[in-house]
This record gives sequence, structure tokens and C-alpha cells, in this order.
Amino acid sequence: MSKPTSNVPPTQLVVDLEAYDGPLEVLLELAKTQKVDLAAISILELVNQYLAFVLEVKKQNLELAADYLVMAAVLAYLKSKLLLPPVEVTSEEQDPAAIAAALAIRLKRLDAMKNAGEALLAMPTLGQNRFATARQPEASVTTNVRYSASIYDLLQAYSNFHKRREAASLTVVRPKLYKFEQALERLSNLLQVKTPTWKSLQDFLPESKGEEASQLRRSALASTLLAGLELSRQGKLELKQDEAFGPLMLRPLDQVPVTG
Amino acid sequence: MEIVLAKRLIEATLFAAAKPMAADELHELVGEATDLDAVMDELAADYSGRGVNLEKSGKCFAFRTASDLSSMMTLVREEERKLSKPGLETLAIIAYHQPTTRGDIEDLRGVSVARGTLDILLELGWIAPQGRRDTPGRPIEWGTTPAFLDHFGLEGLDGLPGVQDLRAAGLIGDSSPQLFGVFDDEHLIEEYRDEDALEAREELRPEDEESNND
Amino acid sequence: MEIVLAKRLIEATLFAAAKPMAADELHELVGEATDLDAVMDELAADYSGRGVNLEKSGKCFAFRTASDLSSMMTLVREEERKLSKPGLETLAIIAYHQPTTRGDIEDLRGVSVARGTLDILLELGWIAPQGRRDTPGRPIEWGTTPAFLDHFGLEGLDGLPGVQDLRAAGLIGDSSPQLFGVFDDEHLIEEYRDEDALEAREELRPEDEESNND
Repeated sequence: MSKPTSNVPPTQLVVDLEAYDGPLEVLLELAKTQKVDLAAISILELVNQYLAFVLEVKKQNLELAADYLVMAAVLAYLKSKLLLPPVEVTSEEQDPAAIAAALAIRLKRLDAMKNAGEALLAMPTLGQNRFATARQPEASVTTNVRYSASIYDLLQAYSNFHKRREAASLTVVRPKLYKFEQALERLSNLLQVKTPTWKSLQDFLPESKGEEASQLRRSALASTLLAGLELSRQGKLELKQDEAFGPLMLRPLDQVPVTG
Repeated sequence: MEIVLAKRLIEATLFAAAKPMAADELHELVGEATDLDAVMDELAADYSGRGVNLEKSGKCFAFRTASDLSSMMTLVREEERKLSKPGLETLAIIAYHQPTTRGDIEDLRGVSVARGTLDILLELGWIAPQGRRDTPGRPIEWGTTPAFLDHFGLEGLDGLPGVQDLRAAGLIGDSSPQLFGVFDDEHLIEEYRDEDALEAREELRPEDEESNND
Repeated sequence: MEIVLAKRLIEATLFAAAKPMAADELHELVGEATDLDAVMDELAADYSGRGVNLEKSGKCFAFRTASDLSSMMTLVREEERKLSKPGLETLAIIAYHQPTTRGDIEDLRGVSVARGTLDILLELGWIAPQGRRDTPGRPIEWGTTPAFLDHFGLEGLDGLPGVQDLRAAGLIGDSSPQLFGVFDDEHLIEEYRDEDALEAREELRPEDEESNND
């Protein structure tokens, strides 16, 4: 249990931070310092090494790309899980052992591809170990290409092009609406009068002008009606309508002191 | 050097060399102690009657393909290819918006037009320069040709499908596309190719340098 | 065509060609009735152990000098194009995992793949689009080309160093990497360049949307 945190100072990696392509590569390099087969690396130790590395970078005030920090967060979480005694894993939470195993596989895959790249370079390559003839080709296959397109292709290309342009420039304009909250506030204020009289709902509407006037007016009517109903429910006003589709009249009620 | 190895080495060297090689050079390659004449005789015998022969001209050696085969070595193929998506789009834009410049097309498509794309359309004879626009840089204006109309079975540019509808919908400009009298302005084509070559050179240079880095 | 003549013709053609030639092309050259396999087997046998060997890379054939002679050959060597580390890793991933997408490569390497990296490999002629994957975004799938096999002296993808062990260890996919029929999908390459340009433009000038409007 009392393993040394790391036998390689993370400073060494920090020095050539530039040489690393992201956190995964740093992890791979750290894993290799454990001097064991990649299959047998200690994930917990690796996590400690990585967190020490990030700390060291911060200490030296070096810029660290966001993905290094994301990896650090993931690993810190993993560490906390690995240190706890195994508990039953709930469905939402991933098994820490599984996360650790997945990380080990990722490192092995990356390592395999790095080695494969080196192995490719060691092959007898053309121009270094094997040679082609340098003479001008005397003959070869000449291909005469005839391009073709139908009018349908042409049209489709043009309409696709337009569709793409449309999609690129489409912006949805939020319609200007008179909100219920606005109406409620306005109506409450307008009702603060000394002598309550019957007035038409229309008289309480805000003035609207400009292009969106009719749209705004309709939404104001709806909101103000709702506000009227709400205030009447609270007992602050009365509503009446003398005939079907006739004007809706409202009158404030004597204010009863409101509590809370 | 052992004669078998010497033969192999000379065979490989002559194969890879761009030019015939002098006997002196070959002798140096296999070492002075090697009997070069014996090696070359064996090699000539190995290749006699084959598709490739060892030929001596003066004091130089080279592999040459057998002369009786040369007429059979060329293979001409016909291949029909569909025009690519960028090619089709560029053609459509030229057809509907002509006369139009490369800059126009790039503005409309939002991406640069590869040199090859215009080249293919030009080679197909479907587009042709219509003149130069009187704006800075005097860019070439492109339009479609009678060969274009012919290929797509159109009687005229007004026969382009949906051109009226597209105009009504405000998708393309108000004015009818213009058909110009001059379709094969050789001068303009030549000038285009010149500019093209210049551009190609400029494009290639920085790339070459990049690929040299490690 | 008579087998002796066919052998001579193919020998001459391959000797003169710097690039590998596809079996299909050779078959066309000697006539469909000719047993190409027999011809190629004989030719390979004729050249085995010599200074020049008949090499097979994928479905292509080429003559190449024997690699054991390289240290003795006094030729001017091509300047080696050193691939960058990301370039080499990306090439290895494409070779061992093909067909593979840019997203796959990024997953494996844990970092994003710079556009230039794929571009360099594409320009070297070592990778080519193999199609599009049937997943959202329909990303281009990449694979290696016959030129890749030729450059590294591989007979096929199964000859990739360590490929069997990696497969057994589950570090690469189960199925053999596939060599596809279509190697020069010009359309896909053009589409890739197009998307590429689009992406480059978005990266460079995110705020410049005006050029999209008319």
C-alpha cells in the first residue's frame, strides 16, 4: 500500500512539454517510467504521477491546454474511487475498475501505434533501400477521361448550394410579445385610483406603434385579459360583460389591506 | 567481388540509373579485381531474348526495352467519370449567374474554387471566358458555351430548368443571363492559363517547405 | 496472347514504369484470355534472387532493386521526407485500423488531428479516401494506397509489422484491414479539399459572415 508516489520527477516531463501531443501521450510516457509491462502498470500510481505533473506545470506557471486539466479532473475522480473500499456500483456510476481498465487499453493502443510507426520506418523503404527505375517512362497507360453530368445533377447541385446558403443565413427573429408579467404590473398600477369606475379593458392596453403594432396589440390584449382575470381572482377588481362579444368592463374593488 | 554478387549489383544499378553507365564506373562499383567483361557477358546472355535487353553503346551500358515490344506497350483507356460535387456546383453557378468571375463564385460558395475545377470545366468546353470585368484586377468573366447547352439538351439559357421560378423567388439576379458572341477567346484562355500557372507555383512553394519539417 | 510474349511485354512495361502497375492494367495489356497469374508467377521466379526483384504490393506489381544491395549502391539517394511525429502516428493508425475516420484517429491519439497532417499524407499519395461512413456527419473513411505498400516494401496489409500480434492482443480491429478497389476516388478527394477549405475559412475568419451574403 505504501508505494512511492513516483520515482521519476515530473519536472523532467515538464521541461519538454512542447514535445508531447496531449495528455494521453504524457500519461503513456509516465506509464513507461514505471518500467513494467504496460499490462501491469499501477493505475493509481499513474494517476499520482500525472497529478504531480500537472501540479509541477502550474508551479512553473506554464500554459497548460484545457484537455490536460480535463484529464486531471477525470483522474482525480478515478483516484478517489480507487482509494475507497469497493462498494456496490450503481447504474449511473461507472465501475472505477472498468474506467482504469479502459484507460490502460487506451494507453496500450496508443503505444502500439507509436511502435508501429517506428516499425514502418524500419522497413526497406523506396528511395532508401530499394530503388525504382529513374528513367523516363517509355510507355504507360494513358487514360482519357470523359466527364459527364445530367441536367438533373446540375439542378441538384444548384439547389443544394442554395439550400446550404439559406441554412447558413437563417436567423429566427423572436416575435415581440407583451408578456403577462408586464400586463399584470401595468394593470395593477393603473387600478390605483381613488374613485373606482367601470372602464373598458381596451383602455388599459399599452400604446403600440411601428411595424409590429398589430402583433403587439393582440398579445397585449391577451395578456391584459389574463392579468384582469388574475387580479379578479385575488379580489382586487370586478369584471363584467353585458353582452356576448361586447366590451369587457373592469372596476377596481376597495382595497383590502393585503397580507404578505 | 564474387561474380554472382557483382552481377546482381550491376543489374540493380543499371536498372535504377537514369542514364547509361560507363564501364569504368561499373568497374569501380564491383572492385578492380572483378572480371567486368565476364560479368557483363553473363548479364547480356541472361537478358537476351527477354522483354528487356542489356545494350552496349560505346563504352556505356544500359537496359533497354526490346524494340519489337514498343508498339504494344501503350494502353489507351476511355473512362467516363461523373463531374464532382464542387465541379457541378461551380458549373451551375456559372450557368445561372453568368457572366461571373472566380471571385463571384467564391463569394457565393463561401469556399475557394480549386484551380482544377475551372480547368476541368474549361477543358470540357462547357465554360469559356466572356471578357474581363471593369473592376480592380480586371478578373475574367466566365459564361457557358453552346457545347454546354448541347450537352444538357438546352435550347438556350432561358431553358435552364426553374430559372424563372428561381428568379421569382429572388434566388438569382433579375437580369437574364447573357449569351455573348465570343465563345472561344483564345487570348483570354491563354491569359487565364498563364495566371493559373503563376498561381500554381506560388501555391506549391510554401507547401514544399512545410513537408520538409519534422 | 502467348505466354512467352505476354511475359516479355509485361517485363518491358514494368521495367519502364516507375510506379507500380495494377493487375487489371497488365491484364488489359496482354489480353483477357491470357493467364496473368501464371505469367506473374513465372516472372517472379525468373527474378527471385537477382539484383532486381518483381514486387507485389496489394494488387499492383513493380520491379524494385533488392534491398540487400542498397548499402553497396552508389546512387544518389532521395532526400528522405521525414514525417513529423503526428504524421507518422496518423499514418500508422490509418494503416492498421483502416478504414478509419479522422474522429477515430483523434480518439486514439487523444488529440485533434491538424488538417495539415492528413494533407501531407494525401499529397505523398500514401492515403486515400475509401468512402464515407454511415454515421452522422458521414465522415470520410481513410485507407492506405498501393503507393504506401510500395514505399514501405509491403506485399499487402497483412505484411504490416506486428499486425498479427496486435490483432491477437485486441489492440486493433478483428477483421483484416481491407484493401478497397477504389484507390483514386477523385470525387472524395475533391470533396475533402472542399470541406477542408470550408473548415479553414471558418477557423480563420469566424466573424466574416458577410461574404456569404449577396
